[in-house]
Amino acid sequence: MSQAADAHHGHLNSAGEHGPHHPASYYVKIWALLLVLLVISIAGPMLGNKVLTLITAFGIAVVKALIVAAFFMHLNVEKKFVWYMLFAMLLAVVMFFLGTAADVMKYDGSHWTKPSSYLYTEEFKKAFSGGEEHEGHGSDEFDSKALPNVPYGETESHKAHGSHETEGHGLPAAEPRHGT
Amino acid sequence: MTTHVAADHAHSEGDHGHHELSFIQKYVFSTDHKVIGLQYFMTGVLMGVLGALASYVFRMQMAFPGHAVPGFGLVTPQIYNQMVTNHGTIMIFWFAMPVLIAAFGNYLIPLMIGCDDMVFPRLNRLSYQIFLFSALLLIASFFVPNGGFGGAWTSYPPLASNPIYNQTPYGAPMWLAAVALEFVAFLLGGINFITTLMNARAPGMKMYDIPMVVWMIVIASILFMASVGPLVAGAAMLFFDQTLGTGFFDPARGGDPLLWEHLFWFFGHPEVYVVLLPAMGIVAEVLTVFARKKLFAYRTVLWTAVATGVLSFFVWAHHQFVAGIDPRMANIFTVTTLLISVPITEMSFVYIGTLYGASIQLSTPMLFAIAFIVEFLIGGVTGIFLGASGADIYFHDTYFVLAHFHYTFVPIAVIAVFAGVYYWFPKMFGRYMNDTWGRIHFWGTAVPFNGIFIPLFYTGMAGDHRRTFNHLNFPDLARGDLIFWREFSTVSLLIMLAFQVIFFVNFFYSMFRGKKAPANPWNANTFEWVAASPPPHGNFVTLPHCYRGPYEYSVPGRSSDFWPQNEPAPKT
Amino acid sequence: MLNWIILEASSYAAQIDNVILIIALLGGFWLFLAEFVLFYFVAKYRRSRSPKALHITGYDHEHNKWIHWSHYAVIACDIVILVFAARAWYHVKQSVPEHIDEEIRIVGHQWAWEFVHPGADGKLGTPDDVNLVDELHVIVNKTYKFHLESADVLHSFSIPRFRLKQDAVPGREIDGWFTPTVAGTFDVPCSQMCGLGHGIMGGRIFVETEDEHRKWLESATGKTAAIPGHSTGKLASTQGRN
Amino acid sequence: MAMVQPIATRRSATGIPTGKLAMWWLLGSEITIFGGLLMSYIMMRIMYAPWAEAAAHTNTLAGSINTFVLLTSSLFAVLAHHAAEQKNGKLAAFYLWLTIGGALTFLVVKGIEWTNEIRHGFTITANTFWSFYYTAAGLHGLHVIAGATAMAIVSFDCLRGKNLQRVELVGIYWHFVDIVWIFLFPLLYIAK
Repeated sequence: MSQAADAHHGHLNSAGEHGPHHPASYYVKIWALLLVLLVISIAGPMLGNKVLTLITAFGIAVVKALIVAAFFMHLNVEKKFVWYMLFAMLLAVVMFFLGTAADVMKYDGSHWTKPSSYLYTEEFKKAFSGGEEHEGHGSDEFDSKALPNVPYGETESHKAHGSHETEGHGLPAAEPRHGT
Repeated sequence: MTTHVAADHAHSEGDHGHHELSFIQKYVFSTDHKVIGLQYFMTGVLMGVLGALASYVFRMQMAFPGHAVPGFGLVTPQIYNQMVTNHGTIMIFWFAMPVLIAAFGNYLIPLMIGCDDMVFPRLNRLSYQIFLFSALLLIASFFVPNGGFGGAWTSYPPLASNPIYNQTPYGAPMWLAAVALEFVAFLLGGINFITTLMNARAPGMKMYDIPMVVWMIVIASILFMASVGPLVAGAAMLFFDQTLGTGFFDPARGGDPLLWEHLFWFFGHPEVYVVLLPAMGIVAEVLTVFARKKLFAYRTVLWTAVATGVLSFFVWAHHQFVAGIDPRMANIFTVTTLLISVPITEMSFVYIGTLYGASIQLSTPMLFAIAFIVEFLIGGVTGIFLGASGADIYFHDTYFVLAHFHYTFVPIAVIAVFAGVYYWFPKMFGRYMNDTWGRIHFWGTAVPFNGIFIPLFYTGMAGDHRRTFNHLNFPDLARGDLIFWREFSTVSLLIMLAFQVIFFVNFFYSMFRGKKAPANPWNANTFEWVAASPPPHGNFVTLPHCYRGPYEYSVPGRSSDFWPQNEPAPKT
Repeated sequence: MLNWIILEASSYAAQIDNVILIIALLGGFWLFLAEFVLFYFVAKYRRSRSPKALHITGYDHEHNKWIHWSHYAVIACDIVILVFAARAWYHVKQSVPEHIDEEIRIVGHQWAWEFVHPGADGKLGTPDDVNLVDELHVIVNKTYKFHLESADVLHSFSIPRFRLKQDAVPGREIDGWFTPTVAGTFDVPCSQMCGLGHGIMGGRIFVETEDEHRKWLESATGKTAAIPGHSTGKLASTQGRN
Repeated sequence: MAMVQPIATRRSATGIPTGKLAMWWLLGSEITIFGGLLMSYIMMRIMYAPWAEAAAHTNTLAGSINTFVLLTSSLFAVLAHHAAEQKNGKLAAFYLWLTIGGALTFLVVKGIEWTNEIRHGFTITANTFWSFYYTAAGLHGLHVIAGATAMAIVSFDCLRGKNLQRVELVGIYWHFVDIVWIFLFPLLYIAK
């Protein structure tokens, strides 16, 4: 009843009002379990198996997160509503992923391709196969002072950046994979 | 039960002793929810006036291109874009949201659920201060070199992300920072609203006893919270693109402009319902009081609102049908979009059903409430054209879209707000607003409003596309009938704006000189009318106890036609 | 349906207009019904005529049915609309006709359209391509497939008289098609905010008969407008700062 | 400005104390913020397989140390809560300071790691992988700083035996920061 619930919550009775009281050692044990999981997740990729890496890395991340949420955040003794709320928020994010992935996560689709993504991938590979210097991409220097303060008219024509667009990046002349 | 009330009472006496506060403490740094609500209201309305002035400038340019706008001067493309962009941004983020959610929410939630303040008064004040700062930041962005941002309120990259393209190296990041700060303010405010409703309800107030406007504001806050997160992250990404030169949205560096469109509209569509629901709530209150009738199927209204909110997370890509998304996805989003018409239709029918067998008094707030339903129905039906993928190919980014969403947003943010202001004014200031001038203001608002946007449906169908500086640059659009209707629309806007002067005069005059109002001038049921008008700090002398739902009007067998929520049932 | 406001000049314009007509009829019917009932109630239940209101919860079946049948009516209407809309969508956006007469390339720039015509050999990417700014020449009743790109920011390729609209997204190449059915000269505005010159960015499409087109092609060949950095599908935007 | 708590704050119709309820909603909104960013990252990470080469340059050792540090500081946070439940304000403050120590260690390790990476040319603009790397870790780092600040404020109240229920609130927030890192760690460091 809300009448009963309206009784004044003092300053202190809110902390630890519900849920079992565990000795401190209980939390240390959970912490030890988390550390074991951490070691597994670091060791997993060393085996070199891709599927195993995914399982050890992300499966264990989920397990770790759930353990922290349940036992450290005390969601195990919290009202069920809180689980539902947090889970609903996660669902919203997953919904975002599902609606967006069809466009953002793919190189091509029904009647569209991303030529620049092919190019980007090619270039990226090249930059990393070319040794440790990372000339291609690592060399961009951040130069925010060079922000243009051009009056209307100077960049009005696309000539200005149209021409340096091809040189500036040293793009390979290779035609990307798309039909003409 | 009574002991609790007494205990509450004792506390309120002890807590809020009558020590004098200075003006600054009382009105600038107050933590009182009513003062903060009014601060939000005034700031929001001021920003709304700014947005309306922007619309005056660009509507004049649309109708009379090339002529200097009286009182402003010649409109260049840069000024035009800046005006259009900031009109949209201001009206949604700095007018509709603060007034509908923050102002009414702050003012009404504690009063209507029968407690003395929001649960976190200082968080509340912080939220307003962040909001105020964001508004000032936005205004400041007009005055930096190269002017304010002009890339439309959707701020699609790469136009928004690269100063080479948008020509506003300072205006664009400032605009973005202002919007992001505004989100933070509303996140804080939203947490406060939600927690207040969940925890601080009057004893006895159960789920279905909560006034609809409170429900709607809280549901809207939850929607906002769940949808805005990705955009906050996206704003950080875009901000880095603008200022540091990262490539999140730059295709040449692996980014994707469509990612921003998704981030934006994933928020942008629920945002429509974030502002719609509070307006629906205000109308529910006004409608029931002046129809002296119980809200038809309270639970249906509540659950259709929830259903609308949930569905709104599945429909966002209908804003992007022709924006380059995979055409197969458009089919899914058409289905979900059309589905959302089910709860919205049901909600509208419930409101109309409430009037069945009623006893309607056409006071000023009631006129606005009815006008809301009338106009919003048009806005809702024209939305189907845009949600249906096939028709949207043509209508996308035309004036038809513009007319459609103004037919939803103007009823929401203007007409429903006026209904709420005329209705709660006696509570806020203890005086009535002048009813005659209110009626004149009503007709001067509701009629010219149609004059503005019905012609725009027509020009949109004829191919006028949005955000165009001068349609005469396009030979096909330099047609006599289109030119006439553009001018007609602008003239209607001028008339509508002129009539708003009446409102402001009436508002400020009545604030000081209006007829004194009693605590419950409309014979309404909800808790806010139990408190004195205007309510003192701490709201209630005795914190009320809730015995019944908020809409028990004209209950058979009672002599009076209303039955306040705090009145105990007679002993049988 | 919109022919009286704006000409239907492509093969699928009438289909899209039909979708609009269907929605207008179905939506319009319910809109007028709802508005009529609303005004009727407001008139009938004025306080002067109806001093005492009824007390209706709205939960009993007798009253509830008036609300709940709307579910079925709305869903039925939605399905009809969906069928028409999805068919039009599939026809225009998801499929390309088997027989394509010519392919063209369209590149959006700040603030002009670049139209690459295939020239006499009918193939893109050959030296005789005719490359024009803001001018697109097509033959009436031929089917064209276009490859749409953008060199800098988002643009939207829109021919209102064809009921055609497609955003040009930097980094993407988006395909589409159209078949003009009426000869004439029409606007090709950009309908997506693209910066300062958005309001002046508009090309013209010249829908010609075969004879006219041949004459134009002869006069235009070799006079290709030089558009620096014009895209041949290589790459759209780069951040100018790098 | 001294302010008296309104009655509203002390009501609890749900049975969840108001502060805690607000904290859950705050975390709900944080989930969508981090969720949006990480989903964007995951989409691109899956699409661009070669990003693995860039990810190979992240410092797994630093990441592992930081995971260990955060997990341990979470333990201290929960022990602080435990102490607060026993109304032992001094002990709670002690554990909170240990937690803050964890936060500072985390930031120091992060600082060393970033310095090293930037010296090798992996700046935020180097490429979009690194943009995501710095943005996600930076946003998380801001939360670490915010959490540490909040804990410092609460710890002073604890010493005076005031507002002990807030230990649990900052604790919950801190565990959330920990959980975010638990996901960032495999996403940015391990998956290669």
